[in-house]
Amino acid sequence: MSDEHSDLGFLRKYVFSTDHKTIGIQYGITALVFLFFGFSLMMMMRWQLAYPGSAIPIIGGLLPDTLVDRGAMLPDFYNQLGAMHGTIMVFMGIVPLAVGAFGNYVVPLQIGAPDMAFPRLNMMSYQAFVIGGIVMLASFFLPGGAASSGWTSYAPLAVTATTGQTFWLIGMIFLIASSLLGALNFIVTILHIRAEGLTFFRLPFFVWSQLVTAFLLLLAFPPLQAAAIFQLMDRLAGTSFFLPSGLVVGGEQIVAAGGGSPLLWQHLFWFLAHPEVYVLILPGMGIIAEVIANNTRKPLWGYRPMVYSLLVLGFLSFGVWAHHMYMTGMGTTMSTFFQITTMIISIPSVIILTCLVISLWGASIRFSVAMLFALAFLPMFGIGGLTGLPLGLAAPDAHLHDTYYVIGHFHYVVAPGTIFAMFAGIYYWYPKATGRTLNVTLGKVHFWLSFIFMNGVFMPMMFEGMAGVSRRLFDPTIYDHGAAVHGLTVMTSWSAWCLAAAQIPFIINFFWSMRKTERAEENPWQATTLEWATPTPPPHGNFTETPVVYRGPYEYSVPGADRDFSPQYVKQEA
Amino acid sequence: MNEPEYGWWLPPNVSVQGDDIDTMINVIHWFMLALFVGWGAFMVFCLVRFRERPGHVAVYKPIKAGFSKWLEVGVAVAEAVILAFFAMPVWAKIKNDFPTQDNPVVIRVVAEQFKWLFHYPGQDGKFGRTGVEFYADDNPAGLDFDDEDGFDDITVRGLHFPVGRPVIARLTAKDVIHSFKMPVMRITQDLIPGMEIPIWFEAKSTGKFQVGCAQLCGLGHYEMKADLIIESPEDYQRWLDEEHAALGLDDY
Amino acid sequence: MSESDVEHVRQHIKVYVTVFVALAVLTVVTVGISYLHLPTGFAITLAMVVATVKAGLVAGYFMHLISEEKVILWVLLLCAAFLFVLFILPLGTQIGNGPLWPL
Amino acid sequence: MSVVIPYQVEPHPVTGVTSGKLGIWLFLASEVMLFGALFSSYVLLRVGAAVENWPTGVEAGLNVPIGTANTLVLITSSITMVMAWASLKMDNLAAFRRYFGTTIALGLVFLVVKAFEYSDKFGHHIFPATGWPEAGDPSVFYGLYFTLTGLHALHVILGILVNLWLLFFGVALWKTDKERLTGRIEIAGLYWHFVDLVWIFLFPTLYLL
Ligand code: HEA
Ligand code: HEA
Ligand code: CUA
Ligand SMILES: [Cu+2]
Repeated sequence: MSDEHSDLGFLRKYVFSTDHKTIGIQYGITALVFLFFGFSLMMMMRWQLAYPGSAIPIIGGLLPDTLVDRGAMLPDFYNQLGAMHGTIMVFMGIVPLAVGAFGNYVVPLQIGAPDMAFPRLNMMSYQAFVIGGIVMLASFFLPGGAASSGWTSYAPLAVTATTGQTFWLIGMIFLIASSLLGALNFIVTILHIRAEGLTFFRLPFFVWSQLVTAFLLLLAFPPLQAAAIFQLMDRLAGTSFFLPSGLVVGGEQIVAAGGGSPLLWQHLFWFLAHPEVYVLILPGMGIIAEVIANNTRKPLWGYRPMVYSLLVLGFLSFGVWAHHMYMTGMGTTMSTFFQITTMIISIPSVIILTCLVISLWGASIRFSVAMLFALAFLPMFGIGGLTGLPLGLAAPDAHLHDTYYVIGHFHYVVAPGTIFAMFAGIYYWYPKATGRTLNVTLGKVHFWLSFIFMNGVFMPMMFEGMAGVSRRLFDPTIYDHGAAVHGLTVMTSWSAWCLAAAQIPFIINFFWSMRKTERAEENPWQATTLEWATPTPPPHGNFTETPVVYRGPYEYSVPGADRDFSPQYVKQEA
Repeated sequence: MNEPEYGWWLPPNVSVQGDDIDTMINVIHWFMLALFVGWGAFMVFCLVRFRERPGHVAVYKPIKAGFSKWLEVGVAVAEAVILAFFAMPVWAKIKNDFPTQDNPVVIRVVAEQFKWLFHYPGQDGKFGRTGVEFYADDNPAGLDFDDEDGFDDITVRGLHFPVGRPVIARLTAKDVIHSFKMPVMRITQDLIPGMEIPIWFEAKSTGKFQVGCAQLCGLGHYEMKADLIIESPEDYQRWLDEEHAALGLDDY
Repeated sequence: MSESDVEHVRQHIKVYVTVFVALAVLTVVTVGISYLHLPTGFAITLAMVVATVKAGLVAGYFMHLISEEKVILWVLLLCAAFLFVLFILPLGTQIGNGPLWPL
Repeated sequence: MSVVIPYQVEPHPVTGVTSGKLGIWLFLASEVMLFGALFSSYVLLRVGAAVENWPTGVEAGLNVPIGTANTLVLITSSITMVMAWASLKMDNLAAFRRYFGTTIALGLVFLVVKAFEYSDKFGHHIFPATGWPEAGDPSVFYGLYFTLTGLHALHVILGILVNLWLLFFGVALWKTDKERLTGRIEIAGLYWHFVDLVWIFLFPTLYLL
């Protein structure tokens, strides 16, 4: 079985592959490149923020006059970078990496499946993602530049913006289509193609997280699809779904039918975007759970409550979206409802995090690189999640809304949170995919530097936000309270650049380790889950013999067993 | 008027409602800190105590840990308390308890790319009729000059209001969504074209501050600020008179 | 395919035809009602009730939901729950915000 | 494909359905959310508008008899669709071809009628951007009309394309794997009925209310 694919041509093997592992790797590489690109955009913005109005070193001279003025960034360019940073990081970076790459690569292996339920659909999902990505990137080369109305694309601003916004909408429609195809594939795969004996409560937590994520994508994305279609109509066909009557832009009355509602866009957008933030974090939590179980050499503490929390989290995430809209003037009935749901939804996160922390008790903790990232994830997500609480209450939000406090809040969850989880996953599963382990020393350098500078980037933002500095400001120093905390801004910028430098060991490690001669063992981490039952790297069709599952996912240090791990797929301990 | 001092935590608060908000922000942050330190300490302890070393093995089922349930219930209860006794009443007061007595100052705030416009009703206390068709460069508020309520209306680019007297502001935007933000008043409120949203606030001390725009509204978003001048009732009256005089209405 | 299977399908076909006739009749009924110029609220409710019945017939019989396996019903139930939220809350927020265009 | 993926033809023992059927239902669930969002927006916009600014379909010049006829066309195409599937179940390929061809033809009829309605509107200078009424405060009625029916028409087009492929190429499977073809037709049918179902709501909402 294993050599059947070797006679496929290069195109069939690497470009139009239907093998979930190849697709997973394609997704992974593409997403990492996008992630790096999104970060680069942000590094340019950080220059403007730290040294407003001065020429950007090196890059400034290379950019056209429409974007920079004698090397110094123009406000419109800043807005383009900000909007595209958000969009790229969320929709083209983390989602494809967490779901497309890790989900695709690991889920079928962990459930003992030969492939996804619909391999062809899987390939189409990746292609739609690439097309969407290309459309997004192409928009930078348009006359008016890329979308510049924030990743939230609030109407009416976005409706009256330049052509970049049209590309943004078309790109989004492709990215959404890609996610929908992927999501239904995941659900069917997980429900149908589990190995014999792999009951629901024997599923690794990672698979559970992907299942819930897939449901979120499947049911939350379509409303944004609808909204994107409406906005596209507004821009191209002259309708006015989001334009009220009597708009006057730049002194000119706008020619449109009118009668629309700007708030409608926000409702549809946040109806997606709140579930979306859980899409960003749940797969990360799944990875962290795998790594923690493996490196504590004991079962996860409270596996079942964690699973239930996951389900509750997924379900409730559809009922909190308007906490992003407290300041739009909604009445107290509605804000009360959303404050209550927002407080309720924080409880399942607390339960999951608490279970993970308590899992450390009684363990024998191996500080592998993956584990370091996983351990760092816990307090980092803690900071991010806890800062969500004041935002979830309307009264404090009246001061904090749309300040750097919000930026700090969610970056703590997605950057040292999800990105660390992604790193943990890469260090953990790299040996599975390549047959080589990543270098530990380089890994530790990467971890410690990233850990320090991540905090250096995002902790100051909390204080800036507290001081009242608004986000999306091309030059915050024109406000008195912004000028007062300028020192923090400079510190953030330098940390961001150092953070970029800290990725160099990782990139070197990533490519160099692939060429190492010595191969890793089949099961280098002595793990219990099914993905380690395949040959490394797994052949087309994955398993050489049909796996059968005999026990739960994390049977480490079982009393009486002669090894400290009892794999799911081994019948009896010898 | 002293220079306001800005630092790394909350900016000075000059509003009456702001104290409640500040208390809440501080209480919640102490609560968060306590939780974080608690979890953090437990975690660090585990990392040291249960690190891998020769002779140390993991335990399959180390603890029942019923206490974690209590912890979670505790967090839930604390959140419920904050919600019921702080968040909801404070917010309801800010949103709903519009001042009816105390002779509130009523103004309109009109936002456009990238300028603020403050519209005072003038001596008669009545806003003149406004309409889209009247907008012009020298008439940014779209005032109908034929309307008899409108002839004494004042439209200015800086916000003035007196200390110790409630202000009711009616917010609207001409083009895109903006957000009316006064950090020192702990006020943020979006201005949405096609809607007129009323808010109220009251200052408890004077000073010269800034109004900012907190919602991305285009390339000039960052420079969309205005002066915020909170003055004594006398100074405010003097300013009003001056503005009236500028309209040629000095007979008041 | 076995004989009994074919017999089974034959019986189904009768049902399909009945459903088809019902759908056609209901279509005519909605149109008919609309010519009566009932009060708006009542007219909307009535039209939506009829539409829901028709949709129920299509889903139930043509799409075999009546005899469908439980998983699918669960999926649809989940979907219905979120759909409910999608419908109620923007409206509720509307009410909370007061009328949209008071200018 | 060398890798054999289970439950493509035989139903899964626990869920009782094939992967394809579960997949299409999940897809339809997401479609429900898509159209749900569109309808929800409709309600929001209509509630926000002043009553006198929102025309009924008749007032707006939509042709109710034609709309009714088109509804009947779609409903008929739905029954021919189930009949096509039932014919396969009864091992009658010729009948399947007839019914399935009719379904496609009816779909095309629906589109042609729709095209006439559109061109009639354009002829009267009514476009998506047109407000209602000409004087007074405008509403987004026509925007919704064109967007919603347009999106629905896109779904019809997609269905027709898939069905055409099945009719001319997909049937080849009949020789090798009857069950599998029957399963595919059932899936195509589920999609087609869903498109019909959407129209059942669209028609009264836009034309009658
Ligand atoms: C992955 C992403 C993610 C996650 C998980 C969350 C989680 C939460 N978010 Fe966040 N949020 C965003 C991403 C995310 N958010 C983004 C992107 C925005 C801005 C969008 C924009 O405007 O552009 C945003 C904005 C945002 C707002 C709007 C702010 C505003 O614009 O004014 C609000 C308000 O309620 C909010 C609340 C919350 C809450 C209550 C949670 C809760 O779910 C959190 C619950 C978690 C906890 C309570 C932590 C538990 C901690 C522990 C158990 C400690 C363990 C610790 C140790 C070991 C020390 N978020
Ligand atoms: C998933 C989401 C995500 C992530 C991960 C990040 C990551 C980062 N973000 Fe971003 N950000 C957003 C989502 C995200 N952001 C959103 C939604 C906004 C709001 C936009 C708006 O206003 O509309 C925003 C806004 C935003 C702002 C505010 C701008 C403003 O308001 O004006 C700032 C400011 O500093 C910022 C900074 C950063 C930094 C320094 C990182 C760093 O943490 C980046 C870290 C990245 C890496 C470490 C890259 C790792 C990759 C590699 C090393 C590649 C290796 C490659 C191979 C092996 C091939 N972000
Ligand atoms: Cu006005 Cu930002
Ligand atoms: Cu949210």
